[in-house]
Amino acid sequence: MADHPLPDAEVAAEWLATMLLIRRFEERASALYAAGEIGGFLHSCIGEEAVIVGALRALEARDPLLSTYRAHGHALARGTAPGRVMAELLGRVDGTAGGRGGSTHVFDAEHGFYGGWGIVGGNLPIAAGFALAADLRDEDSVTLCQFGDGAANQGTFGETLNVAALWGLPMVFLVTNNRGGAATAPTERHTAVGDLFERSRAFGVHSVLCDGMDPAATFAVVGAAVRAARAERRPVLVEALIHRVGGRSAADPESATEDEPAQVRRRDPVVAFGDRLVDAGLLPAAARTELDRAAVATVDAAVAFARASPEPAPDTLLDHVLAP
Amino acid sequence: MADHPLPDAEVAAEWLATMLLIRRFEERASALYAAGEIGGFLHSCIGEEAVIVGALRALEARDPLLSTYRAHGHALARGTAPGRVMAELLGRVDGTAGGRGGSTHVFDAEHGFYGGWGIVGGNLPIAAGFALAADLRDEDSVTLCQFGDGAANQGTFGETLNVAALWGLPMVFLVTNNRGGAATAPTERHTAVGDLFERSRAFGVHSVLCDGMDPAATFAVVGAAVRAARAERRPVLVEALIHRVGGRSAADPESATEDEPAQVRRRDPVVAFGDRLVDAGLLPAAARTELDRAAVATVDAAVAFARASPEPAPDTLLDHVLAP
Amino acid sequence: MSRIVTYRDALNEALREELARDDAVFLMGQDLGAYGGAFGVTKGLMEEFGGRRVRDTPISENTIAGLGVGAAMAGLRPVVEIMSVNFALLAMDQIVNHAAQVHAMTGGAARVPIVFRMPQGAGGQLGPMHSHTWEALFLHAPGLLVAAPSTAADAKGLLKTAIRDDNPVVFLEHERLYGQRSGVDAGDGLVPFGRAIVRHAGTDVTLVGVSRMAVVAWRAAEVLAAEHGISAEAIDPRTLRPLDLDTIVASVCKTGRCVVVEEGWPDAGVGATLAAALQEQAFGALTAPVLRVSGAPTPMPYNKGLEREAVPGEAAVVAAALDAVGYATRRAVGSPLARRMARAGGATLRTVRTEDAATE
Amino acid sequence: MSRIVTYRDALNEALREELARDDAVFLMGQDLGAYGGAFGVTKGLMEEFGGRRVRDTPISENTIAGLGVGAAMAGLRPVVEIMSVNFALLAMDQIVNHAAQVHAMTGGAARVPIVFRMPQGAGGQLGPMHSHTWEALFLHAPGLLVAAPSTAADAKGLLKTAIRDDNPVVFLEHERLYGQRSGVDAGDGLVPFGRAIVRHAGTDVTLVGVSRMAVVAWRAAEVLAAEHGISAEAIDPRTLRPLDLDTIVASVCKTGRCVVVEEGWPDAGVGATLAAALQEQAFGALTAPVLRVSGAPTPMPYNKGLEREAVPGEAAVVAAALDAVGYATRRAVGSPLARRMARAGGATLRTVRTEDAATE
Ligand SMILES: Cc1ncc(C[n+]2csc(CCOP(=O)(O)OP(=O)(O)O)c2C)c(N)n1
Ligand SMILES: Cc1ncc(C[n+]2csc(CCOP(=O)(O)OP(=O)(O)O)c2C)c(N)n1
Ligand SMILES: [Mg+2]
Ligand SMILES: [Mg+2]
Repeated sequence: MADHPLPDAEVAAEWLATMLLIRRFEERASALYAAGEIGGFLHSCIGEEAVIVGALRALEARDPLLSTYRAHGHALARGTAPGRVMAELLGRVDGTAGGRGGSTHVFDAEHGFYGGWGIVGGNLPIAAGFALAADLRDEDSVTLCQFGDGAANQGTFGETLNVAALWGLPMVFLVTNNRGGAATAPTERHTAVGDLFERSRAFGVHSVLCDGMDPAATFAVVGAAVRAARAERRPVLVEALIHRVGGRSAADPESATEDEPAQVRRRDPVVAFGDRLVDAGLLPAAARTELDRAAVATVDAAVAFARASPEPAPDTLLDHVLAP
Repeated sequence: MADHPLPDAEVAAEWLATMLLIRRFEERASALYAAGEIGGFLHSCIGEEAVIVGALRALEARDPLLSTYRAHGHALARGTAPGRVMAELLGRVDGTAGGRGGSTHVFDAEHGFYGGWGIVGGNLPIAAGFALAADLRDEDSVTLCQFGDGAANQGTFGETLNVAALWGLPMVFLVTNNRGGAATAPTERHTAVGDLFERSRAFGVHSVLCDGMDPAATFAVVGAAVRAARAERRPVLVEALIHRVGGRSAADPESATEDEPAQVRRRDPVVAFGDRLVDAGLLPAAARTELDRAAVATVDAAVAFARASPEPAPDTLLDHVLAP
Repeated sequence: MSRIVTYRDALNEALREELARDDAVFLMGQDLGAYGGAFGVTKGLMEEFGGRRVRDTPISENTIAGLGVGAAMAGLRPVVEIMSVNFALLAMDQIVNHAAQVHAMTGGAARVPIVFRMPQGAGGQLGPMHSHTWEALFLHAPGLLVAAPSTAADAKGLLKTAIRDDNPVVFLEHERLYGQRSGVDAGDGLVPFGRAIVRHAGTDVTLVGVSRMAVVAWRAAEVLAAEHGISAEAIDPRTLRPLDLDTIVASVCKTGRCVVVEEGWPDAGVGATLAAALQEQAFGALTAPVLRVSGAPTPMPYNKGLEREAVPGEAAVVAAALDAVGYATRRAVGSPLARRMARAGGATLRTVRTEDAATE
Repeated sequence: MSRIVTYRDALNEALREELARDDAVFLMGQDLGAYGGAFGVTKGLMEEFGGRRVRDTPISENTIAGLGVGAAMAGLRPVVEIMSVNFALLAMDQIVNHAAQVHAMTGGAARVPIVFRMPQGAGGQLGPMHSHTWEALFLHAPGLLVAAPSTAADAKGLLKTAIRDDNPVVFLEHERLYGQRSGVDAGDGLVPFGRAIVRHAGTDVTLVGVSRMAVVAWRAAEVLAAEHGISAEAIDPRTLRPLDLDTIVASVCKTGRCVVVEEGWPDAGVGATLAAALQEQAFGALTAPVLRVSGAPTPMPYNKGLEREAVPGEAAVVAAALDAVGYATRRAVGSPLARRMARAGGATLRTVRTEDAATE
């Protein structure tokens, strides 16, 4: 983790603030889900704050981003108002999709975030389509397509990598490899070759590994990939190794210090990054606490905004089935 | 080509006889197609006689075989009566599918030949299903699945290789790589990585190359693959390099000798293998001519059989839509 | 002797009994082994029958379906679970181009005795990629049998029949029914395909409901009797191919009116198929058009209220039945909402509204 | 001034003109560049517009469709060619789960202005994996527009309209029509969606034919006039979503009878959709049931005679029209063949046969 240099203090604080916002947002969303205020599916980004913030900070504002059903954090890090994301989770008219998409389909074109997709592997070709559009319009944007290791077993993985390499599409595939799909099944029951970056090379897509629990490492590796894709008009695959992270308290620097072993602390990306900034003298401990308080306050406001937003009217049911 | 030993004289003669049968059959089929006696599609195995015979002779009778829309030769080499294959091409009731499948869907379960498939890449998972069935029944058969290089860009390629490796399915994937799909487009317009055997390894499937224009080479390499799959319960991929072969006369040892350069002769697998057998003293030149005459006679009889077979009656249209 | 069990447990029993009865039967799907299935239908089966016969798969729907087709051609009886009907679109090539056609295209030489189990249906706020009701997509293809049970006994009995049938079967389970309890008889409990069942006998109007809508139609029949003095006959076809059209035609010849209730989309839907066939077969007997109450022609919205609005409920069925019974006009013209739906959904008006019927 | 051109060339002109008019338009598909397309529709376009805008693709249908969806969301107007409608099953996830739903599921924030061109139809003996007619599969999904032109002018005009529309369009070209010649006017030649056209005016019976069946219905109308003294009105809806139901209803209110002709399978088909809607909308006007003449419910056989038998021809349409005009019984019972088809195809009787109508 220490291999990759930290950014300067201001940038580092912004990263931590965003990671904390994602964590606090997801914790609150889980609570609202448990209470029945959010329905359907809720896929949490807890534990993925580092890979999200590290990767997204390596993008320019004009670079399109596509993610999966686990995408609240991507919208938040891209700059979507937390209230609009929360309103979507609550199914309200001020949600990013007017309450029609829900947690799975967060969407915010204004911030270059093109979903929020529910079919495992389905977002890969669509992301490649964004890259193709940039290419055809001679724009220099790079499309970032994030997906889980489970998607690497879908046909679209090989098909899209092949065509991206063949056509030199300016895009970065970011695999968040938590060595498992869905609720339970470990990688060993999904694939004979665990290394996705090997698979990628066989399709002609250059690939690299990174530590997805470290925002600085992710920033450095994804940043290099984005630069290569932009300059050389070719796809790159980044395999970010991540692991699951436990419950709520892990994000809370104060409550966590007491009863959790150092090892667990280090495994939590939000805690670990905060610790590191404090240790490196980039952030006073008090400022860290303040950032967390601000995140909580932002989430409070987001929930209030979402709750105040109306439900869509029943007679709007058929709106947007067809574009006018 | 000379790297791989020839079989003994009797076996070698049978191989050449089968290659000649395929060639003569396909030539006749092309003529009937040009004359309008065969409709729809006709995909010829001309030029693939070596890879077909070499690979199929490496199988046991109990080993299931699946091919593509280019499959007359596979049926013939597996032992299906040529008359039944020709009757299928003519759409007659004595055809292998009663005239319902046509050239694309030749099928003969009695000889372990399970099609004849029209969707590029569609036969891979089905073949894996045969291997899975053998595995579940503790049978020691190995399934051979043949397909073209174009199919390696379909999603089913990666999906099937992954699951075959994961589950240790006893099967051999045989890619006939003619560096192109469909009528025209060369590999360079389809894939960034021409080496399919590399791609295969990335999915955990061991792979080997062979010269698909040489039946002895193909026999040796596919034979080793089949033995490994049978003994070790795992898939193997064989990439057979082949090239297209010209028109009719190439198969005819007499007419070909006069006006064709030696290089063209060598590129035709049927001529080259016949030359080699004669040169090696395994086959007298007269016997070679006799084998060719016999092939022509067999094809004549097949055409007569097919023409004598009735058309399916119109009121059978809905037969076989559902099994009873 | 009848026990009360959930639809989920009834399916589990069917799978367990068929796995025990016939070595050729095996299950494949995502997370159906150790985890017991996304909806818990396969709980305990991996422990009982082992990981070879109750097999977790990678996320590769088309290939898993194709593996099943091959294994079925080789003589096994695979039961493939697709975690949600929406994911079946990834496997349409193997299901429709392959499974449905192999028997015919080999002139009867090969058979594909496979069951594709697919949870379907709205009500869980799972949004536009996990909530649809797609009997019609499969019904369109002639080589597929299609079953859509609405009770625990039918879930069990039809699944067992499906597994024993020599044709590919698309077996559609409704996600909102998994927890519903009803009686299941002792014994093998086989339910034949192609036999509709009258859930509520009546003489004024026939209600045909498919999948969960069979339950809705049945309840609507009770409401019609209790609150409107109308005697409705509620029929559950149970399987759509083969379809027991005779039972429905006989009912319509008696009642002269019919409302078809489907959760799926109206255009090229199951309701259209039934309406078309009924007016062909019972034209002279009909005193009102066959009306359809269909799922709204829209991707399923996440919002709870919109989702509820998109799915037919008892009230809509009751209203349509009243329309049918009170039908007196020569030509009903759609209401503004009906006209909107016609634009969004193409040809279809969801139902003739009472107010329009009243204007003439 | 009208020129006589083939349907193929009309499509080529539409593509050329739209490529020239709008930089956002580009084409993708297998062998459509250097080779000019499997059916020659894109001949010369790669030479004219270059390989970036007329793009050959690998054999990866689902991903090519998805590339189109992404490019469309990004503001381009892709025209994706799927070489045969059968291969579209591989891309159903991108077409139905994605293209059709993106606009609704983003609350209108994203648009997907894409055209999926697909050759369809039997008659070339291409067998069970290359010959089907699947308007209904796409019509089922509410977010898709569906066009099925039957003349050169409509091929050109509807394709141009499709490219300019902001919705995903499934554009179904009939393989047997590519070589047919008919008049195309000078000018931009745009044909609006949702406007049916009366090909042959009449007063006794309405014939609605879809895709190539519009031609068959038209010819049947001529035969009915010449040989049977029956005045048939032949209507070509041209697009199925939006559907110009008003024109058809108006005709049926005039004639009192209707025969729908489709090459596709009957269950959950286009004919069922129209029959259901017509009996809803024109119940009182109908003097006979809406009859369907559909493709036989079977995978398409290779054999020429069987293939011909599987596809509706003029004679079947004429027979059905005569049945409709002579309809006098209260309940028609299917002939043995019709009953067979009902078993194979589920609910559907292809047509009420004359002999049955005569028995009562
Ligand atoms: C086509 C398809 N199949 C199955 C699912 C159900 N499903 C949702 S999440 C998931 C696991 C995905 O694993 P992975 O891609 O590794 O992502 P992770 O959840 O680990 O981030 C599955 C199988 C789906 N959404 N789409
Ligand atoms: C899914 C699908 N897409 C497209 C086609 C049309 N098609 C038939 S053969 C062919 C080329 C296949 O190339 P390859 O696999 O290399 O086989 P080859 O003909 O070279 O033996 C194509 C594209 C098809 N049959 N199926
Ligand atoms: Mg994962
Ligand atoms: Mg090839």
